[in-house]
Amino acid sequence: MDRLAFLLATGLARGLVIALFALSLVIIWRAARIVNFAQAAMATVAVYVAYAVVTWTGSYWLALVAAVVTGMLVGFAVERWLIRRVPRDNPLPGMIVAIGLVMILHSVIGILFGPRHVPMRAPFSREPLYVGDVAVLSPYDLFVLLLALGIVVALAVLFNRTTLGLQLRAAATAPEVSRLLGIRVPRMVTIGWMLSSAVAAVAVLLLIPTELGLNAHSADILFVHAFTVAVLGGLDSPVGAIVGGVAVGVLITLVTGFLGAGMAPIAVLALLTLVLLVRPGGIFAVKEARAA
Amino acid sequence: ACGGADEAAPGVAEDSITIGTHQPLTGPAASGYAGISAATKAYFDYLNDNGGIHGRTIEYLVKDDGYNPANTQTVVRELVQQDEVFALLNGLGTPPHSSVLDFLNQNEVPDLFVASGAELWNQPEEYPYTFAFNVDYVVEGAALAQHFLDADPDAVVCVLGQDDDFGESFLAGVKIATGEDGVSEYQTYSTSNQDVTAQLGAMQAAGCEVNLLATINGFTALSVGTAAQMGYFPQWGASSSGGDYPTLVELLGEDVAPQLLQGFVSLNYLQNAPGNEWTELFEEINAEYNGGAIFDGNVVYGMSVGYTFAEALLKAGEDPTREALLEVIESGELVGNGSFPLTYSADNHAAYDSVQIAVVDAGVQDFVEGAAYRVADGAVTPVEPQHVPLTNDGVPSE
Amino acid sequence: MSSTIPRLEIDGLTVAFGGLTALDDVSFTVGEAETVALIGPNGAGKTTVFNAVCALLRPRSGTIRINGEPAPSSTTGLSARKVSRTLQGLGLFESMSVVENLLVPLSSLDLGAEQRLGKARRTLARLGLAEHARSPVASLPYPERKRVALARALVTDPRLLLLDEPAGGLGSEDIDALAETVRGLAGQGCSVLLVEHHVDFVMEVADRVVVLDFGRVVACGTPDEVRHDPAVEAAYLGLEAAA
Amino acid sequence: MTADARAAEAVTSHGTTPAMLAVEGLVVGYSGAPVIDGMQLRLPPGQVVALLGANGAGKTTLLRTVSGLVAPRSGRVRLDGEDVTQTTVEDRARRGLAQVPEGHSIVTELTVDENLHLGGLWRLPGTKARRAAVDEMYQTFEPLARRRASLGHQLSGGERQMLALARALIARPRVLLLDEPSLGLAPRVVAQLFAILRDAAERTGLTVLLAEQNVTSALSIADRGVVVSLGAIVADAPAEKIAADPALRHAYLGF
Amino acid sequence: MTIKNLSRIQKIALRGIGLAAVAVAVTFVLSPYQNYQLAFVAAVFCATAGLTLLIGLTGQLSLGHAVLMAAGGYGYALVAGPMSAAGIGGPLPLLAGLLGALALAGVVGGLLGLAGARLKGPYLAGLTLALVIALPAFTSQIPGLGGDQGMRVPFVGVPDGLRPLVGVEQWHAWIAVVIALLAVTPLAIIRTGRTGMRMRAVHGDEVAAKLAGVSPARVKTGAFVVGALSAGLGGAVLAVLTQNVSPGAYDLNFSLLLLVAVVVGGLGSLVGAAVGAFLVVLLPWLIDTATGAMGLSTELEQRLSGDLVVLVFGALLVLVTIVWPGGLSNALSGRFSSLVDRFRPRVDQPAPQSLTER
Ligand SMILES: Nc1ncnc2c1ncn2[C@@H]1O[C@H](COP(=O)(O)OP(=O)(O)OP(=O)(O)O)[C@@H](O)[C@H]1O
Ligand SMILES: Nc1ncnc2c1ncn2[C@@H]1O[C@H](COP(=O)(O)OP(=O)(O)OP(=O)(O)O)[C@@H](O)[C@H]1O
Ligand SMILES: CC(C)C[C@H](N)C(=O)O
Ligand SMILES: [Mg+2]
Ligand SMILES: [Mg+2]
Repeated sequence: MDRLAFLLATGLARGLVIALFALSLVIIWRAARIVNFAQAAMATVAVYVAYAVVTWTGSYWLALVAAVVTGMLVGFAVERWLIRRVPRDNPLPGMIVAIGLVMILHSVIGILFGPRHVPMRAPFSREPLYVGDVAVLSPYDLFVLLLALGIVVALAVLFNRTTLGLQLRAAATAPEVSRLLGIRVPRMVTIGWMLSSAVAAVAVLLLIPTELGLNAHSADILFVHAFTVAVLGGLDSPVGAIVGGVAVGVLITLVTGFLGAGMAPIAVLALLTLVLLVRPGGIFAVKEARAA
Repeated sequence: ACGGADEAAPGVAEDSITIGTHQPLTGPAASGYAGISAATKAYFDYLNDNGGIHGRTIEYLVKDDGYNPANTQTVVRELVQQDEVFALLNGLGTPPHSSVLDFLNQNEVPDLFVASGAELWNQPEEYPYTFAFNVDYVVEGAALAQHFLDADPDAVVCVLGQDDDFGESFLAGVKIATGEDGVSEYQTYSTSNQDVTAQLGAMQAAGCEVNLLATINGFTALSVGTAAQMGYFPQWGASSSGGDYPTLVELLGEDVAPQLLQGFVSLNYLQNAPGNEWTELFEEINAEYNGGAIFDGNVVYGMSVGYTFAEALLKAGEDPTREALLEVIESGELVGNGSFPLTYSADNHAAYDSVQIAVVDAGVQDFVEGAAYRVADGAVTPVEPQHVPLTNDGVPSE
Repeated sequence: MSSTIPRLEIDGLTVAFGGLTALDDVSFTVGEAETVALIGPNGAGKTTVFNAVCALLRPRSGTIRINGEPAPSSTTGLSARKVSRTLQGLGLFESMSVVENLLVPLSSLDLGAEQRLGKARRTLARLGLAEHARSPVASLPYPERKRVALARALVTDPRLLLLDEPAGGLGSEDIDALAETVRGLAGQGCSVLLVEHHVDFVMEVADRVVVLDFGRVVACGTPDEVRHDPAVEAAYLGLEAAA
Repeated sequence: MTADARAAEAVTSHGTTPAMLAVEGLVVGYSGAPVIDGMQLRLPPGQVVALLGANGAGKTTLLRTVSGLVAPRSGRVRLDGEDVTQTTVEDRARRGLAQVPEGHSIVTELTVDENLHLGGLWRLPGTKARRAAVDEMYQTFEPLARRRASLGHQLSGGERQMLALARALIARPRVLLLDEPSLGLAPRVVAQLFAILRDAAERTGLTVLLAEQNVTSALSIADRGVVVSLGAIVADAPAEKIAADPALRHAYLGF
Repeated sequence: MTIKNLSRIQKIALRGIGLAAVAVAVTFVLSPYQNYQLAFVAAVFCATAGLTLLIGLTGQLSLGHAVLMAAGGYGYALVAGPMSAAGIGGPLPLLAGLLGALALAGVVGGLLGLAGARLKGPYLAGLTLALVIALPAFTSQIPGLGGDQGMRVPFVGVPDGLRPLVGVEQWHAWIAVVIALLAVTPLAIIRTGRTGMRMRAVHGDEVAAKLAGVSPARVKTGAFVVGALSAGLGGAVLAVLTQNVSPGAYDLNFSLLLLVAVVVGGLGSLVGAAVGAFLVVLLPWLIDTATGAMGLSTELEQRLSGDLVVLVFGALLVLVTIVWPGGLSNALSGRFSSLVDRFRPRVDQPAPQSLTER
């Protein structure tokens, strides 16, 4: 029982980071209708900057700010200089350019910084707090939890309660109509990219202390899990990203704990298959478009 | 298959000899092992500057395979068929190298000093051209477990292993020492999932006191770090592949590593202790020929591989052929530069069967006096290390 | 109508989307070689009737019979039953040429390649599209595209043709030509059910008109009867248009 | 100068009144020959102009050039006297130019309500004002009120068109470009829509450029008819005159 | 009988056989290593040919195509391995192994296809991505697949009679070329025929396709299955070439590389798929050779090695997508976009004898 509680808590903490990253994928889907395969690589670039900041200044908080700002800048640059040149009439070219960008970023980081992992410390203790004698979340996990929830709430408000959110969503799916309504579509798409890369950068920054360290590929698996989660929850659904993220985090942890690490990817695949068979558009999919 | 006495062997020219290797310079294993081939190359540069072997310089072609067996296939063929290397040296990794095992042996290419502790490489009957370098994982597991049991026969021993042959062989070794039921908890990790909280939680819950790690350096650091953050401080014992102190310090951070790793147990068969004459030589070569790369276990390992090859080449004679090279290795003449003399013979293609235990104390990893084990025929026996002395500044000579 | 079995028989059809009842107990028939128009205000459920007949959605209740037999449960089964339909949009295969668009429905018929090609080209010729056979559909002007959509429905020699707003967006000359084509179909024994907001066109080609409002049949009869039905005038035609 | 042309000029210039919308020497083309070749057109405030012509005559192209979706090869577009040729689509929209493009142009992934709110984003500052305008629109187009929480892609064709029109009207534009607004609409709704346009033109001075296949209905509410063929204006006269001119109708309008 | 009287299928087959004969002839002038590369290209071509149809014609983005190759490799190993072990010699293990490859790849492809029939764009991409990631887990969890080290594959030697004439690599290149011929010819036939048209129809408008009697589910599943069969054969060739099949060889990177190949070559085009296959196999080697020849410092060379190739591939992918969306095969020669295109039925040709497809 203690073991289960411990694993659940660990899974929750891990799931929140996945959820946060998945949320960044949802944002970019909502704001630009693209699956950004380069999200992890872009975020890693931002986290390298954050690493530099923490090394120079010693302040985690400055590093967090740096990650957000660089995340935005990277998002801006990629959208303005790359994605904007890609034909938008079907989703494939965008995805493919993003995949090309992953290759470019990975190799450039590899060439510049080599293959080693550089360590990054968490700003809070990762020693779990005990409830009775059951180890539950650590202060760091709580920090991740609060940050993730804060970001989720802020984004939910932004997208569903503000006119900026309305414009972002309109611009993504119907650029021409949106322009006719006075929406500066290119700006909206850029904002979407910036927001989403910033959130991704924060997610990767939160991830690194629990991993081997920072390296070009540090966030690869996070991306895979988060993409799975986004698909699981429905690419359009922030709630789906959060619920799915936590579900996948808990699933991976439980399976690793009880059945062994080797079973975890199979479990994720099985969960995904099951959900998509029942709901091809994800758990929180909006109603399917009418056929004719 | 090459010709008669006067025809030169592949890769052997008037004043140089070309050999090659496949190494993970990118991909999942690069982080841990990319430094090895650079060190080997640095050693060869040093050697070449000191006259080479029999007046020939050694050209070392390093091909990146990204730890991907398909790439290994391709680059090894390129080395053998295109670049016509004399021998393959220190091909790294069990899955990558096992994919070229048949090819190299069918083409009668010396496959020397494989960088992996799998038992596969020691099959002289089936693979006469292949020789191991690392002590195998069974030996490592058995020796480590024995060391802890010698100190406390009732210790609760657990194992955390990579979810492949590495973990399994190591576990089999541990069981030689503890008995079939002596491992209280066996957990695995997969390199694709860099979070071991669940596994360590399980070990903590099982009351593990001694955690033996069949992990690569990154996961050793991750395990020790994660456990500490969970407030869990067992004794640690790690395989040589994952117990290199400088590497762990780099991964954990210089500020906390000395505390976290105080008492950390590992083992080795090479002379990598601080202050050792080989270590000091290699440190100098590293500074001069390796761009001052971080001096860690990989450097000692890579240079030792280079030295061992140079010794073999020297002993293979003025006009080396592949046959002569194999002959000299199988003759048992090779000594190497380890804590023990090399054990190669016609029916044993393993380099070492003994290891020395090393412990970290006050930020220094050093061998423990009187703690060395030989593992053979399913039994662990204490041995005395026989450090091979440094001669002629590390340039093999007759 | 007559003693023969109707081509299409819809009985008690009810369709709901969540809380919205799009069709409520709709019943009517389309006889052999008869042209029936289905009209009604926007959102009345006309396209939904088509979707139900084409098995693109599952009705809550009611039966649909084609030639006296239950309608196929999958859309792809329609062509075997000699039913064709056009879509309210164009629904063309934009990346293909005109003739390829026609070859797609033919591809499931048990015909040789030459026969299929011949059929496609005859149909194109009939609709005055012969010269465009190899053009990419995307390059054609709107009326031609609209005709390609019609040709694609006609190429399999349907016995029942469902047309969703075939005159939408066309100029009056094209509408006249369309009316001609539709009238010709009856001559060949093809039954037509059509949805259209162009009232003059409807009055011209339809034998009978069924009027839907809020998913219910509110009127049914000859064009003249329906046109002067005050309920229809109020719900659908409006005062000016009726003039 | 023919009588027709003189009459046209009389309507066009309106003495000294500045044009609300004007195109001058407009040349537009896609890849080959120009689709619109040197067109001149002036719409005084409050005028409803029916833009007529066969399929492919260039009506849509003209409207898209005016709204900025297509860049002209040469020539100018003026909005309320100001040259807007170099400005972006969204700038023109913010200055009060609204367009309902051809074919059910709504944001299908947003709800009806959200679509309507989008319409009021620039011309109706403040959520309250927008809410009120949206509610007002629901009274005019009551089918939309029933579907207010539905996503755009669930709507029927006519409902979509209605939504696109309502959204354009909500913005209280100064100039409204309509591309075949009657497409897919029930006759009663068409009549209602045209009445609304007429009313807005008269009460608020809305200027309307209306491209239509439904020639009779369009001319019945228009002040003026403009017939285009092969990229040029071939007739420009008061609506009644065009409706009554059998030669014109036969040559260019096909009835 | 003149060329004109041949059916479309006969023409495609003849052309394929001609190309294969040329390839076989070329093996005589290539070095063993070059023959190995040629064989590798042929194997990759099997996979890219299917993938280019899948993405280009039906619009289904699969990030898991490497898994289908792996399935072929494992299918081959599971059948050929035991047969060899049982002492069965000659061509039998090879042929049976190929059947094994087809069977396993077909099953995996069928399952993926069923999923693909229900899932749209990114959702399918997500599922296939999760599948590639799970491949190593499958091989380590299912007993008998050999975990990370994978499975040994019996060596296919040169038949006794040919031994004096051809080397091992050359023999393997022959096998690869012939299998590629067998794998790709059906794809060429499908592409230009009715089925190809249906695939494009489903891609264009699913509802309209259904109304035209074409079942999107069946077409999409079918596309996955034929793509899988062809990729499976490619996997079998790789297994024969390398005498090994292991999960590490079929990772996400390799899947992405296959994607690079078809995009850069030109989606939907078989020539593009071939160009892509050449690129994917030869470019790393070219770049490696070039950097080797530049005399860079050891350190720089180490840093560049591996990464530089990825950089070039990434840049190519971006560049081609933006500058020549039709791919290299299109960009290099507009009209010549695809050799196979030339045999596409010209629908309004006066003499339709060439259209006796059945
Ligand atoms: N898939 C769906 N989900 C939700 N609502 C739907 C769906 N399909 C249709 N509806 C609703 O059902 C009603 C009837 O739609 P239908 O398309 O049949 O109308 P219609 O009579 O064809 O109208 P129009 O003349 O405007 O094309 C409309 O209110 C529409 O919004
Ligand atoms: N995007 C485009 N690219 C190339 N040519 C185009 C494009 N859009 C329109 N055309 C061509 O320009 C001409 C005018 O088209 P336009 O759509 O403006 O006509 P229209 O009067 O609106 O016709 P309709 O009544 O059918 O809507 C036509 O010949 C058309 O083929
Ligand atoms: C590189 C080696 C020293 C260890 C590695 N884990 C292997 O066996 O593959
Ligand atoms: Mg409808
Ligand atoms: Mg138009």
